[in-house]
Formats: sequence, structure tokens, C-alpha cells
Amino acid sequence: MWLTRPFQERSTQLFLGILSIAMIVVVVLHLATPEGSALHVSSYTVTLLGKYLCYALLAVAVDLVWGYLGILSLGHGAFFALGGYAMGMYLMRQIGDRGTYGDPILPDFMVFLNWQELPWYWLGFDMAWFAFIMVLLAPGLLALVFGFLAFRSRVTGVYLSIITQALTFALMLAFFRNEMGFGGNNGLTDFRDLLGFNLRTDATRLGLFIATGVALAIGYVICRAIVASKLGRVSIACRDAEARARFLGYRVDRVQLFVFVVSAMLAGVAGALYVPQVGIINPSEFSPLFSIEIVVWVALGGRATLYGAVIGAILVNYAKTVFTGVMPDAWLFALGGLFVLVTVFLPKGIAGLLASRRKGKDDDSGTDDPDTATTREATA
Amino acid sequence: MSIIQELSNRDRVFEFLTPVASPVDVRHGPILYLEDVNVSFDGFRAINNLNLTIDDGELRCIIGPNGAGKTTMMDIITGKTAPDTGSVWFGSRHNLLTMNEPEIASLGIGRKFQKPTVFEALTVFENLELAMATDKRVIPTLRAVMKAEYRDRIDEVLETIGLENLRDQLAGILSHGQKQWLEIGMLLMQKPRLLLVDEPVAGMTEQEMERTAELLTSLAGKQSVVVVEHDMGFVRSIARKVTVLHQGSVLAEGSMDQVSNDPEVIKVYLGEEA
Amino acid sequence: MSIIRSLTLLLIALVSVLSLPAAAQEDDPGRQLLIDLAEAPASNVEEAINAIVSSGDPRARGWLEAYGNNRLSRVKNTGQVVVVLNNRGRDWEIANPLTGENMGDMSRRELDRVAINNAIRGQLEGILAMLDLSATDPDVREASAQDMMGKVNASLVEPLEARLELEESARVRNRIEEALAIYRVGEGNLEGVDVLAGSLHPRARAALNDAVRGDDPALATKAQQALGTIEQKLKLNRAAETLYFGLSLGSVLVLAAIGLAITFGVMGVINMAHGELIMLGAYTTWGMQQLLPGQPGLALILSIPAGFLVAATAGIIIERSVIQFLKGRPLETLLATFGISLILQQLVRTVISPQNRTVVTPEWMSGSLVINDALSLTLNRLYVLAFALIVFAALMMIMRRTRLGLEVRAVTQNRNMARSMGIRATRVDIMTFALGSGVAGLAGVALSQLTNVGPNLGQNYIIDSFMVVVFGGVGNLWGTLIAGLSLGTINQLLEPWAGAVLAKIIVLVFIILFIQKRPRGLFPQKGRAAEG
Amino acid sequence: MTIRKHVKLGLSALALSVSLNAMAAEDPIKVGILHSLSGTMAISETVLKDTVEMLIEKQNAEGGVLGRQLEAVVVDPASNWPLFAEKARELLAQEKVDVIFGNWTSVSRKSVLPVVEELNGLLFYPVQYEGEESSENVFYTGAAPNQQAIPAVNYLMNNIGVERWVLAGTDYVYPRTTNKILETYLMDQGVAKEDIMINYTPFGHSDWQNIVSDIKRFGSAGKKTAVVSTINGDANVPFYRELGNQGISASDIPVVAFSVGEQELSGIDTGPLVGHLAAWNYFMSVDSDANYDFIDQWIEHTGNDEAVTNDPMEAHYIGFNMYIEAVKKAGTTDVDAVKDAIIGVTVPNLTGGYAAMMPNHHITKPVLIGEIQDNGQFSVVWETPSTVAGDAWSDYLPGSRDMVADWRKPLFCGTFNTKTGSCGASAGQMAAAAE
Repeated sequence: MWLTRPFQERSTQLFLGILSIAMIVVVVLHLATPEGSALHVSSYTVTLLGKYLCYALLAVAVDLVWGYLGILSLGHGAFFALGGYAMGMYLMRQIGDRGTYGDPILPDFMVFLNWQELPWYWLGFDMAWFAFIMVLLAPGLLALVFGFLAFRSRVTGVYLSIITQALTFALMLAFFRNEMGFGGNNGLTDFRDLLGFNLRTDATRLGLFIATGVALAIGYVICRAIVASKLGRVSIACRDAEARARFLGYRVDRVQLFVFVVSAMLAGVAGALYVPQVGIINPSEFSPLFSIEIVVWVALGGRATLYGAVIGAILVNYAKTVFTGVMPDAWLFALGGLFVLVTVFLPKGIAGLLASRRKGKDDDSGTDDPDTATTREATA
Repeated sequence: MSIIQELSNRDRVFEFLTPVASPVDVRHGPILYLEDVNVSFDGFRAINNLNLTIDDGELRCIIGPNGAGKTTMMDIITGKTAPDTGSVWFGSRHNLLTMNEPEIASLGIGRKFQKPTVFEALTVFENLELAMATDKRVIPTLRAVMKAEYRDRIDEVLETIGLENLRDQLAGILSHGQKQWLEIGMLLMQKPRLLLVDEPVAGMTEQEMERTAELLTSLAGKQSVVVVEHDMGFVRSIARKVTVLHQGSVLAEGSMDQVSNDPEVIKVYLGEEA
Repeated sequence: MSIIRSLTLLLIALVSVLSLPAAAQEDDPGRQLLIDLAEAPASNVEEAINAIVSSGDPRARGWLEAYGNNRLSRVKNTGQVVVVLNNRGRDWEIANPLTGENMGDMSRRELDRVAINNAIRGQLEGILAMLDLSATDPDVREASAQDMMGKVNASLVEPLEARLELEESARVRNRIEEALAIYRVGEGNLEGVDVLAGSLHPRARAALNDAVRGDDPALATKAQQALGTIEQKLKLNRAAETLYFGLSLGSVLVLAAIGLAITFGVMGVINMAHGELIMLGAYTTWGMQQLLPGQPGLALILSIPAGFLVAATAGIIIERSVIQFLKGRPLETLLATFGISLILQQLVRTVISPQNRTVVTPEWMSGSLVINDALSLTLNRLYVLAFALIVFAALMMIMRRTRLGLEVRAVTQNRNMARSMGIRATRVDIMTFALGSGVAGLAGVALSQLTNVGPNLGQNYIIDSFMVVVFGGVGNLWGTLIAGLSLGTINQLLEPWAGAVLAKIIVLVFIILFIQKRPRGLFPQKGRAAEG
Repeated sequence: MTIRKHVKLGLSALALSVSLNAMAAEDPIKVGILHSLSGTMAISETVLKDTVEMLIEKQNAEGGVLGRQLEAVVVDPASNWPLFAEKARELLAQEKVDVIFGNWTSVSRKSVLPVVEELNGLLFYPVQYEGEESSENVFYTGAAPNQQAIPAVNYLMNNIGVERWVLAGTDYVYPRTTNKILETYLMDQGVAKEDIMINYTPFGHSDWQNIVSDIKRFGSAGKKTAVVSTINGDANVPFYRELGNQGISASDIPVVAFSVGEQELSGIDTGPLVGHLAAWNYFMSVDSDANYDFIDQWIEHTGNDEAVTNDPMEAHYIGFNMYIEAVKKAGTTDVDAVKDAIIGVTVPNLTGGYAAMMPNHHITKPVLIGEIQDNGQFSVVWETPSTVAGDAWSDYLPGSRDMVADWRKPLFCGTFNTKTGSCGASAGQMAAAAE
């Protein structure tokens, strides 16, 4: 079975092992140690870690398309945000009549903007199952339509990157509009509960953290399964020599579309888990800047390794947390410097460093070098 | 899991887009038939009223000076370039102009590029694996399992192209000649009815050339082979029938001796060598 | 505002010429007039102003201007009325309005402003315009007659009519007649409507609209007819105006994108720091104006070469320190230059300020070029439009006619071949990148006249710039020009109908769909080279 | 374990806790500052951070409060809304600050609100906002719509005789709500619907040609026209430039802005804007000793002679002093005690009057209308005769007409519906909290 294949790989076993040990340590330290103890992991930290894990899942999704398909998506934030909005809409409907105006149906922002009834696209979001399907379907459909058009007409390389950027930028502007009915600039916030659990309790937060960890593990395994399958090799073939793959009889556009849609859905799941943990979803998640930042996490961690994406996302965001607290002015210098240094001196990222140290000892098929691909992009 | 299933279902919605793998009909004549084909880029006529017929099992060499339209012709046959006018038929049943590259490839037309193009980030074995004639739709590819018979077939081709020792090496580290061989090997894996081979011996040593010639001639008969080549010695060593292209149309056609004695040909092409 | 400044200067000159001996001050009638003005309650201000005007004092004009510009203050403990020459900072420089004598600096705490509001300022403008009607320069007279439109009141009718008798210039006469007609239509006079029937001036339209709503049916019908003819004329003007708006927005897009067309299109470098190079150009303008206080125009002109140099130097540093190591990896240049853009933004925030900086618009760039009363082209945008075209033409010249251009084209098409022919590809890279960056700097100089000069300036243009280049076709300067101008026009055509946000979204979606149709833009590079 | 040991342990624990308490008394009072220092909002928010730091310095120089010094804890939410919530949680849960001064945009406040409520913190919010909110844990020291928008419109209507209105704003919740309120208010005052034009633009909008031309056309219909602008920050410069260049002067079509203050004007060449209006509760040019002292202090703190002050800074000044007073009154920094104590606290404002904290957590403010001068300052042309108390719930919005907020016991409710006599949403909330 293709889905179980990754479990036989050492790299996946290692990844899942480290992830679960780390999660167990966090949970144990959170529950078992008293507050104030040096070892205690506060619920603040748990939520923070949960957020990092969401970002890690998002980075894995981006790495799947960038690392293995050579599609540098500068619009993955859009899929993340759509997943987030789907979850946010569910959470908004869950507020029910506990909102400021006590309207049992309409969210607060609709009441004070004088909306008379719920727009059609909000229907169904009061049901968890529907919302959760939409978490996958909304980004999936967007990716399907966008990808179908783009890949069919063989928009590649830089052009593709730029139009993915245009996509997320257009969506950002659209979601900013209050007429859209998604809360405009304020977005959706003031969530109360999820599946009946009060979001403002530590237990729920811990639960969300665990759920995110599990989602990351599943997402990682799915990506790994695709990468390790023949389809994964075809992806690399499409990345490195698109024309050759086509003349071998592969429908390159369909391969790209499939992987792109899977990636978009994973990003959507990441967004959906992110929203209840940070407590707000607003159009700024669509900002092209955020999407570029995701790519940098992947680049830092190491492209086309998947686990590198996880490392990169967690590291950068941890640094962000520390810097914005300790020396806020220096944060952008540090982030900017990181971008430059990594691309110039560390083209294979941290995973590349790890791999080169390990080389000789263990030949792991974990890394699939995309460097040859980049030389091709240059000539395209 | 559900994601994947859902997607696989969606994949089926587009059934009409999947390649049609029906046999080529050569009962009524040639395997490849080009008639009155014209292509121009920015006013430049790359192909000019080209007519060409390749018989089943034939080994045909195509020569011509730079810019004669050899590569463009291959682009047209394989669906990369759409001609302005004309018709291109594969057997008597398949109009190639209505198909895209993967469909044409699945019909059994294999193509080797001028510049050797292999998947450098994959191993030699994997390169051949991808080329293998199997169901190449997305979901079957995702579920594909390496069977013993496939492995045997790959090993067989590895032996044919003499790369069995490099089986698990990345294709990127191969020499130029080895890449050419690997690419030919990939064509063999495809089991094509028609092979289009663009400059197969560029950058090869004398010995490698000989082996290539051997291989190509051995293929003819079972498959039709069209070779575009600059190297006259090589062409002479394999050619039975030669077509000379000039300014996008056929200048002469016949045996190597015939064409090399054709005054027109001497004037435009061989004249430079003589 | 330049006019106010020049008027203040005029005032100082005026006052100092008329300096009276100190002894005369005590019984100077002006002293009391000013105190009356300062002490007048809101309802009596008009009287106090009229008293000053009718005093015939030659200094009256200066006082009224100072008053209109918020420059009259009273010293709290002495009650003396003074003119404030410089009202920035904590200490203000003041002068005696009677003698023109400079009284030095005084703490703001000691001064009490003589209050003025828009209503009074409106009346003052009318009075001052009236005074200007007797100026020698017919342009000044025309301008002041125009100022009078809508401001004529009963007390002004007579002097205006008198002025009309004397006036020689036909232009000025027309204006005065229109100004009077507006008043008369307001009074229910039918003949006034005839005068206004051909006028495109908004005030004339306002007066007619008022008349249509008024109680007099005869007047209303006539005014309605007059409005009908005006509306007809307006339609054409509106179309021209929208076209101008579109071209103007387009020229901004072209300016912002054209440097990118070079670095991205020619060198294949995806320079996300392009916006920040634009920002540097804008900050150079600000810096120049700081260096040359009081001469914003000169500073702006000098900023053109300076902005180019600053941005080009920054470009060279970026190229040498980062981009040269990323040859042939365009998508990675995107990431690295994005990092550079963050650094440059924060640098400006830290070194200069997170706040926006004031860039002054020189006098000759303020206001509009009046085609007719309904159609006027804003001068700053007109200059930017012209500037964009000049920059474009210059770039075309460089690319087509100079050695550098030839070398750039050679290196782009075949790097190795160019090298073997003795072209130093590295040098060409540096020069190309410097050129592209320098042009971004020029864009910054131009943008400083249109928008905020702040750390976020670049971010607002980077995405649009990429869209323009991609839409136009990478590597094609003409494509960039056409793409910029057409996207700008499309945007402005859509805006009145769809609103600003939706217009922008529609344009973006249009670009996305267009790229599907033509993956290499409007004017793709053709032939084998492009296929790669 | 023997009994002796037990006692000994208990005693030492007691001793420990006593010494901890003693230490706590000397611990500084932690003041969290939650303003963006990077990103798009840094433009406006950095000065507010500096203001709070300055106020803390001054308070410390005067001996702190309750014998304790104050300590600023600064974090940078980087203009990123989810990060605001995260940083608020960090301040309250990790740093254990006693009070937070912060936020500028509505969305950042909305993002922080659940966190502050959950962790029972105190937040002083210094910016004029759309109203429609009253939280137990938030103190709104900026203006509510009735403290800015409605008086400004009254001024235009009564003193300038405006009959036709353009409501132009950036498309986000503050302009939307304000314009909704104004639209209802104007129609109540007998303004016809076709005499109101509403326009929204995106953040940072820079091409105003079409809109200004529309305004010009709208203004030539014969009636006196004014623009009520809720255009946000950055977009104002190109907007005013375009106004000036298209020849719209303040005497033709005055623009009254609710988001343009001295800070924003410091980025504009104000020459062409002379006479346009702004409505605030404070102007730097206000002639009062408290104000002059504040300005001097600010100039000293920043070391910049040209430094300007603005309305949100005054709001922080008032909020900070109110907090200090409340802590003194309560004798502790305990959040619930301070919340109780602060209602009714009155401190001097900078315009020569007093500000009082109302039971709905809004404060009383004078409303000033100022005209822009050529030196980037405003000159006050009109002010309300007395201070106006902030309304959490607007009287001009259908949903909130019947709502009041009163955080005094026994009502203790932010959304009390006078019609139904019940406490709207927080009934459920309190029940949940009681569990």
C-alpha cells in the first residue's frame, strides 16, 4: 500500500519519533509540573508551539510543491487563509446568541453593518462536518481551478510564481472588502468554542496542540508517501525536465495539478488548526509577504526534504518570538539577514548541512537534490 | 486518506482527457505520414510544404544543414509545435494534430532530444522505471508497485545500453555519451512503434558510435526509426534510405549514394564538405 | 504653500518699506484697527475687516493676508498685535505689523492667536481678490476674477461693475461677467442664466443647479436648459479626464516597473528590493530638500541625478554582495532580495524615522494646467507622465544605441559567446543592475511628488511592478510601456463603475487569466532563444 | 514522616511565603506596552510606546506609586494582528504585567480582547474608534463616535451651512461604522439620501484622481458640500495632494478628518491644506499650561525640537494618570480592585479641563474642531461647551440603540439591553465563567 510505504523509511521513522517524543515531553511537562517550576511549560508556550506546528505543516505543504515539483508558489498563504476562514466561519456560527448583539444567526459584524440575513456562502458552517470538509474543499477547489488553468497553459517558473502572488494579493483585497461578508479588515474573532470545548481553557488548548501535532505527522506521512511513490519520482522528473516527462507519456499538467491540490489542502488544514489557537483570522494572512516568508522557512530548513521545512518553520518562528520580545527593532534586520545568508551561503538549508555531515555513514533517500532544477529554471 | 480518495475520484471525472492507447493501424500503408505541412515563426518559414512518409519498420535518416527544419519537424510530430497548415497522421487512424505530447507518446512515438535530457536527480534505474510503458495516469502512478517483471525488463535494457554497473547512480553524474545511451534506453523502455532520434551520437567516441549504430539498426524492423544526424560517417554506416531537408522541405530522398550524388544536394549541403 | 509664502514675503517687504518712526506708533490708527480685529467677537469680525479695508491704509492688505494665513497673534501680557513670521517649534519669530520691525523670537506660550475660520477666510479671499482686480498683470486679474466667482455679495456688485467698465482684457471681462452672473442668478435674474449657459465652471453649475431647485419656475426652466447644454460639453471633458487619469496612473506604473523590466527582464534577477530602491530615490529627494531649504524646485531637479546615483550605488552593492553569487538561480534571487528589502526598510526606520517625511512640491508643480473650466490636468501628474516618457525614451536609447546596450543584449542572448568575444560579462552585469536600480531611484524621485515618502513606499509598488513587467512580457521594454499604460487606463476606466478595490481586483484577475492565454505576456520574446 | 518534621516544613514554607510577599511589595509594577514597532503601523504606534515610557519615567522620578517603581515591558506585535493576541498573552501570562497600554487599529484590539478577558488583564486603548464595544477589562481613552464624528458634523451643519455630504473612508470597520452612524444621523436631521455620497477605498490607496474628481462633481450641485473623511493614515497624503492640485480649497469643499492629526501632517506639505478641518479631543496647539508642559517634556524625552504631540498621546496621558490614581485609591495593583476603583476617577486632561472615567469604561472629553495651518498644526475654531461622555453603544445604530454598558455593581454588564432588561451576551459568559 503506497500510504504505508513511508513507515518503512528510516527518515520518516526518525521524524515521527522525534515529533512524538517532543510532543509527549511538552504535554507531560505542562500537566505534571507545577506552575512556577523551572521545567513547567505554560499554556502560553503550548499554544505558541501549536502555532509553530501549524506553520510547520504549512511549510511541508509548500516544500511538496516547491521542492519536488519545482513550483515556487508565492501564494500558499491564500490556501492557508482559506482553510482558516472555513474554520473561522464555523467558530463564528458556534458563538450563536452569545455575541454582543445576541443575534442567534448573524455574527456581530453583520449585525452592526445592517445585514439582514446570512449570505448563502455562510450556510452550513454551523455544522462541524460541513465546515471541516470546506477546510479541505475551499483551498482544494481554488488550487484545482487555478492550477488547471495555469498548468494546462504551461505557465512555469517565474511567471507562475508571480501569478500565484497576484492570486493571493487579489484575494487579500477581496477579503478586505466589507461587502464580501467575511468581516473585512477585522476578520473573524472572539471565538468561544470548538466542537463544544471552550476555547478559552487550557485543556482545549492542549488538545489543539496535540491535534496539530497529529495533523503534522499525518501531513508529513502523506507527503512522504507521495514523494516515495513512483508519482514522486515523476514529480521530480517534471521538475527537472518537463519536456522529457511529457514525451515519456506523462501528463505533466495533471501531475502538477494533483500535487498542487494536495499541497493546498494540507495548507488549508494548517490554517484551520491555526485559527482557533491564535484566536483570529483576518485578510493579512493573504498578504504576499506572508507567503514569501513561508518559502523562506522552507529554504532555510532545506528544500525538497520535507523535514527541513519543519525545522525551518519552527526555527524562524521561534526566532521571531524571541526577537520581537527582546529587541524588536532588530527583528527585521535579523530576518532579512537570514534570507540573504541562507540563499547565498546555505543553498541546501539546514537539512543540507545535516546531510553533508551524515554523508558516507548513511545513504538516505530523503534528499532529492533540486539544484539541477534551478539551473534549468535559469534557462527557461 | 480521504483527501487522496476524493482526488482520485475527481481524477476520473476527466476521463476523456486520459490518453487513448489504441493500436496503430498500419494495414493501409505507412506508419507516419506528413502532408503539405507549413510552419512559420515571425514570418520565417521553418517548414515549407513538407511531405514525408515513413514505412512501418523502416530506418530513415534525415540530414540537412542547420536551419533546415529537422528539429521543428520532430516538434510537429511529437505535438510540441502546431503547424499552420497540413496534416500529420500516425498510421491511418491517428491524426497527430489533434493530440498533445503525452497522448502522442502513449500512442508509441518516442523521442530523443538533440541535447541529452535525462532526469539528473534520479538514478539510472529510476529513469528507466519512469520510461516504462505502463499506465501513466496520476493515480495509477501513485499506486504503482515495482513488480519483478518490470525489474527484469529494466535490467534487460540496462544491459542493452551497457549501464548495468551504474544502475543506482544518479543520472546527473553520467558522462555525455552515457546520458545519450540512457536516453535511448528510456526510449526502449517505452516500447515505441516509432522512434525519433535527434543527433544520437553527438559527443560520442568512435566505439560508442559503433554500438549506437548497431543498436539502431537492430531496432529497425521491429520499430520504425527516424534518425536526424549531422555526422555523415554515422549516417552512411546505418542508412538505408536518406531524406535531405533544405529550407523546410524535402530536397532529395533515396539511398545514401543517390542523394550524395544529387547535384542539388551537393550544392546546398554536401558541397560544403566536398 | 508657495502662494502664502510669497505673500508673507511680500508682506514683510511692504511693512518694512512703510516703516514709521517708533514715536508715531502710539497714535498710529492701524494699532487700534488691529486690536479691534483681534477683539471682535465672531459676529463682528466682518465689520472689523471692513474697517481695515475702508481705512485706505496701504498696509491693510498685508494685515489681512497675515490674518488670513493665521499669522496674527496677540502678545498675552501687553495685548500688542504682532505678525508671526515663523510659527514652527516652540519659539516663534514675530514682527511688528505697524513698523515691520523684527521683534525676535517669543515663546509660543506668550502668544494668543487671532482666531479665523473658513467662513471669514472666504470673505477675506473675496476682498483680496477685489484688491487684485486692479493689478497690472492681466493673468493676476483673471485669477482674482475667477476667485470672485461664487463669492460676490451685494457689497461687491458695485465695485465689480465699475471694474468691468475699466477692464480691457476680454478674458478678464468674461470672468467678471460670469462672477456677476452667478450672483444675479442667485438673485433670480434671468439674464444671468444666458451668461452662464456656456460656462463649464463648477460654481456656475452650482448656481444653475440652485436656480433649478428654486421657487421661480421661469428661471428654473431656463436654468435647466442651460444645464443641459453644459452637461453635453461635460461628457466629452469627462472622457478626456478619465483618459488622463488612466495615463497618469499608467505612467506611475511604467516608472515603477521599467527598472524592474531591466533587472528582471534582461538579467533574470527577481529583485524584490526594487521597491526599496524606489524608496531610496524618494528619500534622496527629501534629503536634497533638507540640504537646500527654501528651494524645493532646485532640490527636486538635483534629486534626479542624485536619486539615480544613490539607487544605482545601492544596486551595485546589492549586485556585488549578493546577486553575483546567485547567477542562474532566479527564484533564489527572489528570496535573497526580499531579505534585502526588509533590511533596507528597517534601516530607513531606524536611521531616519518610522514616520513619513515631508517632501515639498515646488510651486511650478502645484496646481493644474487648465484646459477649460471643467478639464484641468494636475501639474504634478503631468510632469510625472512626461518624466516617465523621457526616462523610457532614454532607456531605449541606451539599449539600442550605446555600446552598453549592445553588450547587455549580447550577454542576455548568449553569455558564453559574448564572453568569448571579449565582453566582460561581469562588468555588464554590474552596469545593467546599476542602470535598473538607478531608474528605480528616478521613479522614487517622481513618486515623492505623488505619495507618501516613508519606509513602506516600496512595498506599495513592488507587486504592481511585477504585474506590469509580466503582463508586458519579460525582457521587452516596449511591452512594459504598453502594459503599464494600458493597465493604468483599464484601472481608471473601471474605477468609477466598480470602485477602487474592485477595480484593482478585476485588473489582477485579468492579468492572471491573460497569463493563462499568453504565458509569456503581451510581447513575448520569440524564437528559439525564448524556448530554452 | 514525623509530626515534628511536618511542623518544621510548614514553618519554613510559611517563612518562605512571607519573604516572598515582602519581596513582592518592593517588586516594580509592570506596565506592558503593546504597540507595533515594525510593520505598517509602526508609523503611528512607536510614538505611543515612547509616550508611555516617558510617563513611566516621570512617575518614577516622582517616587512611583504605592512606594513601588514602575517598569515598562515592551513587546513588538509587528503590525501583525494574530501576533497582538500572542503578545498580549505573553505580557499577561508570562510577564505577569499589571496593566497594558496598547493597540491602535480596531482589528488589533479585537484580536487582543478575548485574551485580556480570559486572563483578566487591564488594557488602556488610546485611539478614537467605532464604539460598539464595552469590555470589563478594557478602558477606552480615545473618542467614541459621539465624541468626534457627531459634533464635527454638527459644526459643519450649523456653522458652515453644509447641506451635501461626502463620507469618504478607508474600507475597514471604523469608517464603516462611523459612516453608518453619520448616515443615520444626517437622515434624521433631514438630509436627503441623494445628498450623501459614500465612498470606500483600500488601505494605503494612492491614486485619488477619480475619487477627487467625483467629489468635485458632487460638490458642484449647488449646495454647500463637505467631505467627512475617515481615510486612514498613509492614504491621506496623496488624497490631500490631489485635492490641492485639483483646486479644491477648504473654502469650496472643506474636508473634516477624524484620522488626521499632527503626526500625520508632519509627513505632508500642509500649504495646500490650510483651512481643512479635523475633529479631535486634543490639539498640540491648545493653549494650556498642562499642554505646554507636556510638549516640553516630550521634546526633552525625544531630543527632537520638532517632535509633535497628538490626540492618542493625550489619551495615553489621561489613561496612565487614571491608572495611577486608581491604584492609589485601591491601594493595590490587583486587577479587580483597580477596575472597581477607576470608575469615577477624574484627572486633568491637556486641554485645561478634566477627564472622568465613566461606568461604561469610556471617558469624558471635550470635542475640538481645528483648521489645518501651514505649520502642520491645527487652530481650534470651535469646541463643545463642556465635555462629552463617550457612548459605548451608538444611538444611531439599530442594533445598539437600546444598549448601555455599566461596569458598576450590581448591573456589571457591558451589553445591558434596556428594553429586555437583561444583560445581552455576557449572561452566558458569566455563567460559563462561574463553572
